[in-house]
Amino acid sequence: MSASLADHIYEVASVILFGIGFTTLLLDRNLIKKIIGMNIMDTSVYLFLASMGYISGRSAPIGDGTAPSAENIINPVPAGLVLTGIVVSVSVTALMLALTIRLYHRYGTLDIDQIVTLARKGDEP
Amino acid sequence: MTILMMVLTILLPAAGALALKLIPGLDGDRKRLYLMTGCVLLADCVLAAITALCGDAEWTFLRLADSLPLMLKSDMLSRFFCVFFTVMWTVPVLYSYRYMEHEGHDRRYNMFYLLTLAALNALAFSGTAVTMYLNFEMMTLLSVALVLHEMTKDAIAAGLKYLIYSIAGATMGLLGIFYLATNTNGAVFVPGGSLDASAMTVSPTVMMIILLITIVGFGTKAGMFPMHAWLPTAHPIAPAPASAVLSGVITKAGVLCILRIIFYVVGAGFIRGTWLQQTLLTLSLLTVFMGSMMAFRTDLFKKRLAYSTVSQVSYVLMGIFMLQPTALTGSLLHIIFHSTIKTTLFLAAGAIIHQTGKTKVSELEGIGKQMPVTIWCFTLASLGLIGIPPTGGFISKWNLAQGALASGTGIFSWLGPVVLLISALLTAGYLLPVTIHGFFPGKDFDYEGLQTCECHRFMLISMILCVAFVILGGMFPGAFTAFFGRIASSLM
Amino acid sequence: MALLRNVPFASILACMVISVISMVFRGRIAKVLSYLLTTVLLAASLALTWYFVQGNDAFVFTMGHFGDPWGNELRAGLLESIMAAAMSLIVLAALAGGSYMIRSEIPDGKKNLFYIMADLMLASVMALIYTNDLFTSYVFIEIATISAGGLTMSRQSGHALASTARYMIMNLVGSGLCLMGITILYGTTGHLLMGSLHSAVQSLFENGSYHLPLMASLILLTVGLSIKSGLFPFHEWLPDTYSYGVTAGSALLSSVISKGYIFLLIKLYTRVFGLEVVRASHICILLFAFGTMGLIVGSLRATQAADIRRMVSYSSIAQIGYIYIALGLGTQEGVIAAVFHMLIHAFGKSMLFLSSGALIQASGGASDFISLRGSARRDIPAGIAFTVGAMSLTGVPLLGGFVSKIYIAQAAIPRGGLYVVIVLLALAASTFLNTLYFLRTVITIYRSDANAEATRHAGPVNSLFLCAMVILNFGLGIASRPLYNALLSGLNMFI
Amino acid sequence: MLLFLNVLFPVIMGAILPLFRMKSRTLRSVYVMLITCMTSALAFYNLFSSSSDSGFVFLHLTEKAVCVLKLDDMGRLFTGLIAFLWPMAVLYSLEYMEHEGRENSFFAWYTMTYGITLGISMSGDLITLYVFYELLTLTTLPLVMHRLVNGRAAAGLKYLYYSLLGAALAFAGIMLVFFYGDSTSFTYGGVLTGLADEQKPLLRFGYLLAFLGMGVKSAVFPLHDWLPSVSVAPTPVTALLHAVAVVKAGAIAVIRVTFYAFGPALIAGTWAQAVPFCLSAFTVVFGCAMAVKEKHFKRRLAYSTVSNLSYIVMGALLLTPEGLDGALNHLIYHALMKICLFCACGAIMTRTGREYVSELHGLGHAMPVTFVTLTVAAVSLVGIPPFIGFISKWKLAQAGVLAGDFYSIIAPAALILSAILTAVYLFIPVCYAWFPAKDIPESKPEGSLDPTWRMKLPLIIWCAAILILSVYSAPLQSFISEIARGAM
Repeated sequence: MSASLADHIYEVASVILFGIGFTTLLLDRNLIKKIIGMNIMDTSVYLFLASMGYISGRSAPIGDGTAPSAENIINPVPAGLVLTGIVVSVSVTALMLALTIRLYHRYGTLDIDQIVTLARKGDEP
Repeated sequence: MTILMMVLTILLPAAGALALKLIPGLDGDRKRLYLMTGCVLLADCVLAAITALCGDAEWTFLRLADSLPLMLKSDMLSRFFCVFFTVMWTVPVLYSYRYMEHEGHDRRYNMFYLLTLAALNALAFSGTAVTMYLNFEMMTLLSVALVLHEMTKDAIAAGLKYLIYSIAGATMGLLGIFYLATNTNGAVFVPGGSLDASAMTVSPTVMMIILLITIVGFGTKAGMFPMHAWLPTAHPIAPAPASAVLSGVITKAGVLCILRIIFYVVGAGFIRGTWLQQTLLTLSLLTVFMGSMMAFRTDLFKKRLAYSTVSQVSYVLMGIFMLQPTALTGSLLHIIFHSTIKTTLFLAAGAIIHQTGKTKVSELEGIGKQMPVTIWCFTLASLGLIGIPPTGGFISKWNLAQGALASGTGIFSWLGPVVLLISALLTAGYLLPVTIHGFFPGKDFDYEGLQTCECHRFMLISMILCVAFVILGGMFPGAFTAFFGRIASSLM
Repeated sequence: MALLRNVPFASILACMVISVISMVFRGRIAKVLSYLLTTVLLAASLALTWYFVQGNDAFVFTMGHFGDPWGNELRAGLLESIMAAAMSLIVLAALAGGSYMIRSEIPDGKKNLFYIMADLMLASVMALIYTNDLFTSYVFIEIATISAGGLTMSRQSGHALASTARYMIMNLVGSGLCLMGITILYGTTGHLLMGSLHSAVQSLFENGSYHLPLMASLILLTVGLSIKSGLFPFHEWLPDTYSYGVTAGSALLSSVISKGYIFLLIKLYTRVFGLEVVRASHICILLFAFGTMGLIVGSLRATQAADIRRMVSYSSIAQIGYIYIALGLGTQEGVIAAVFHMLIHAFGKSMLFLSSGALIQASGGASDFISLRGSARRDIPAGIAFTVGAMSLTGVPLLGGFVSKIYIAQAAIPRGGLYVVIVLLALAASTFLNTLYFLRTVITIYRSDANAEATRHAGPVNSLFLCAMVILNFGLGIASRPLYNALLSGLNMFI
Repeated sequence: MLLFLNVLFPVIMGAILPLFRMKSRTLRSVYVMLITCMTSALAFYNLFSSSSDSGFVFLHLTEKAVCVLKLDDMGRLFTGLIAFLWPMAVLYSLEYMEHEGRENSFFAWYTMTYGITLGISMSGDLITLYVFYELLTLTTLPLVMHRLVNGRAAAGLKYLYYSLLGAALAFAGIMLVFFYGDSTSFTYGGVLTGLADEQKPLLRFGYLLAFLGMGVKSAVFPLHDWLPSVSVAPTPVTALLHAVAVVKAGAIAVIRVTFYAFGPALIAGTWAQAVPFCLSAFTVVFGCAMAVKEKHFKRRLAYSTVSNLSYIVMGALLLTPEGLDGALNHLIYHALMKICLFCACGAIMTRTGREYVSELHGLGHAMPVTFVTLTVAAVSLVGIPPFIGFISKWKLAQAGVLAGDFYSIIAPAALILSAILTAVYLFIPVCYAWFPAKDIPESKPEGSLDPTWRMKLPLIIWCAAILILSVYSAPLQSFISEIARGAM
């Protein structure tokens, strides 16, 4: 069992990280921490992907004119996915941060529940 | 021919009523009004007599549905009742001519008076249970107008009570008709009944329960316990002639319906010796006793008479429920005698109220000195009702007692006569005081204060006629007994 | 015809381009641009639909001409094209029908932001509809989330911002789950393209290996998407978002984006996992149960709502419940019924949001039922639209809702057993509850006036669009057969 | 085709009525009368033209759910009734509505309702029936809430809730028949032939749902409460719709569902028969009892409608041809009597403003025509022979006696009880009206208060119809019994 764990160390780690991030995003009341949690969650997934994509002893598929044979290169798709994912998560983070700043200016707190209650009290319809 | 006479007998009063409605200027002219009514009634008596002489006949005049014929039928019973109704209806007219002076609305009164007679005759001639139900309802609806004639709040309330009770009773009767019509062929009246106990859609027990409901329902009109409560309320409040016919005649309509159901649809055999017969006898005897007791305890004059009606009509019912020819004869006799007697009593009471305005028995000291003839009539009638020979009351009660003893209904065959005796005593107890105090008010009574105020002779005539009939009928009952015996034997 | 093969890609691209260039323009031009865009899109998708109705088979559009297992694909079939057409039509109607609300509700600086976000959202929805590989769908899920957030927050009120925050968070949770699901699926099969995924999943399912990861990914994807489309236990974010955002925005959210997610889910079920697998994993029973509960709970909450827009929002929870009930039957009829009801609800609900907004405007901005009295007499087209929409969702005959009720019932009965009883009773209950809140509101808005001085702001164009949608709803109710048959054949193209 | 026209014509004509914005009352009256009479004429033509036996499909809701108009004998019966009553009801309402106002919208909806009702009576399968059934609710709703005055809005809401609840329940049942039935169109004896035994419980459950659903409009006990409430509506609505059109449509629907869709074979002798039967039997008595308790005359009549409708339902639920026979008889006769009663009541309310039973003292002599008709109708409704009320009651009772099992006890008993109560709640007002008590302080009305001919004529015609049918109704009865025996 331990051996198998050792083999899949990356996967295990990523799943644990995913859990952490997920719970933070879902349960923590502080907006900033939520955002951090979201990033952790995404990153864990990227780790997962990358770890699956990597096969030891092969090289990245960087063509030097001659087409590389499929035996000694790594499937580039996961890497591509990771890159795209990072971009996406960055943009989402940006949006969330902007929103957070706006909310902080308006209500002077980062506690989402407080914010909601304040908004419920309703400064305007 | 017979059919024509039959229809005419029914329609003539109706036509008369229509005439009263249409002919202008009758309101002012009471003489003409009553003259017309009287003539119509006399003519109807003649017609009834002729019909009675004709033979049997039947005529389906309307089919509401295939299973729903409306039929007129003339047989012995119907002829008897037709004559009985018509005659008894004619007698009080003269009386009411005088009596109704202080009541007013004569035209309406006479109209409904005639219409009710039409309904009664139709009832007498009904050939099927449904037709009977129809005419029964009609009779109820029309006679309400007689009850609430005074139009005071109480009168209207009493009228409504009468209406609701009667319709409830009739509808209970209808329940039975539903079942009987399916189990016999359309509940057409045939002497001896046509219910085949072996082939019924419901079990005999259920059928008996339903019959009980039915008979109690029609018994309502006859003031039979437990549906009697309307009678003491409704009869006294009506004007005297009306209450005379109400308790003298219309109660007998209920009796007629019960006769028809028991002897012409179901058949005596189905009921004889069952718990149903015992229940019915119990009810009727209970009513006899209770009626007399209540009458004894009531001081209000007309109400006392009404209670006495409750008791007396149940004599008739008891005779019927004995399911025995002699008893049945007795009942039929008691029908005519009670109705003549009760008419007299009510008319007398009415006369007293009309002349002196006294309504309580306890106020009647010395009334005999004031209105001797009236009180004499009253006294003779009372003797008749108590059943002292040679009055008719004795004849009927004698037959009833004989029948009861011969009926073989176990305990009832002797309990019946006993109750009859007790109630006869009670009757004496609640009727004779009027006479006694009327003639012998006691020595400390100031005879000077009285001035004689005998009522008008027209009113007297009606009473005297009845009393005469009671006495003579009591002396020479042969014809009646024979006739009723024929009817009775044809049914069992 | 070769030209039409570019429509899927072109439409997505066009949306993104337009959204990018609208940034430099001011609100008015951005508005014109997005009108233009949606109209063109509508035309194109209709053309595509026509192309498929001709009997042509579905086709796949590979981007960058990388073959399997690399590259990513778009796929267009009858179902997709119909959805695309419907969605772009709704967007057009929402933008044009709600333009005056956008004018009044959004501060001047931000108007173009709204239109940008609308275009972006259209792009993402198109992508969700057309996509044929999981990763594209993930990317566009995120983009949809962003654009939805933008749409909501472009109304700068505190309510709007707060609800946006909650919305974003819940949706991020959802998309995180989706991503994990996709990753696991990729890890087990090594494919991302739906076509090859399907075969891989089938083989895995048959030889029973990797059963756990397969189920895990299925569940993760389902839960993630149902969170994002506001299924019952995860619906808490929905009412605030829908009722505090821009009116037109909520129309778009409720009837376009959520439908996009659901459509993706359907696509996953049918094209990737296959209905047998879904039925075998008992996830669909879960969906059925949640759908039923959502139906009841949503309706009940709607009856308690004191404000017309909240009421309409809650009712969309109930309607989403309908869709998931149909989906949860896990049969082909069920899926078709779900798609059909998706369309019905999309049209009805967008109309309801728009008309309720108009009614609110017509009663001086107050949205409580007392001040709404007589508003239908003040703004007659909006009144009619609201009435029709309400009746349609209540399921009055001759309107779309009734037909979809029939389809759902007909789909449920063959499943037999408890399914039938539950579905029939649930339908009955929801019909009654819908009457309780929708038709009561209808009567309220026709009552004799409370505040007569308030006047309507809607222009003729808005009313025109409302009336157009009314007619559309009647059309769906009376002549739904062609649409249904089209959906049927489209679904057959799927599998 | 003609059938569809017959349905569509009044709907369209009614819908466009407000567009004219008619100012002059006479013009509108002529218009409405014209439309109504033309529709009735067309209806009568369809009645006797054999071409209408073949169905006419006018709408495909789904591939399987088609809306078809077809006129079988059952439909003929109801169509005839409606087409006979409607024009006179309109004539009546022309005068009545003068003091109500907003006549444009009123007559618009009134005319549209005519079309919808015809649609119900002409519908050839369950879906169509259901469609028109719901439309009927929606078109009558504005009539009930006319001008939204004195609590009509609340009454309307109640009506709406009950009706749509019913529709929702019925939908479930209909869907089941629709799926398992071998054809959707009405066939005497039901379409559920060849049903596996394990499916039967489900279908019976479905029948119960459908019965309750349709039972709402025919005001069966737990779902009856809307009917008395909507009596706040203008009298023409109460008289025509809630004594005849709507409620009878409900009764027709129940009969259709029972005899023509699910079929007696499925439910006979099971709990699916017993439960609805007992409900209706209870309603028969309950309605009367409530009517006796009720002091407001119009509401009293409404309660009496509740009871009498259940006569019909109860008769149908005996599941025997005789039962159906009686039910259909009562359907026709009750329509006549009750519309007569309601319109008389409406006349009293408009002319004297008296609404309570205790206020009717002596009105009989003030408005003779009204009260003669009222009395005739009342006597007939109580079930005094030879009036028609007795005929149907008799047939129902006979059917009950023949039905066997405990039905043969309950049915007649319920009828008898309700007959007694009916006498109580109808004869008392009549007596008050004809025999005013002397010593009641209340002011006696002076002079004749009878309404004008436009209100009198319908009353007289209906009264005459009652009398004529009482003495001669053989053809009608044979026709009905043919329907009941399923002889087509």
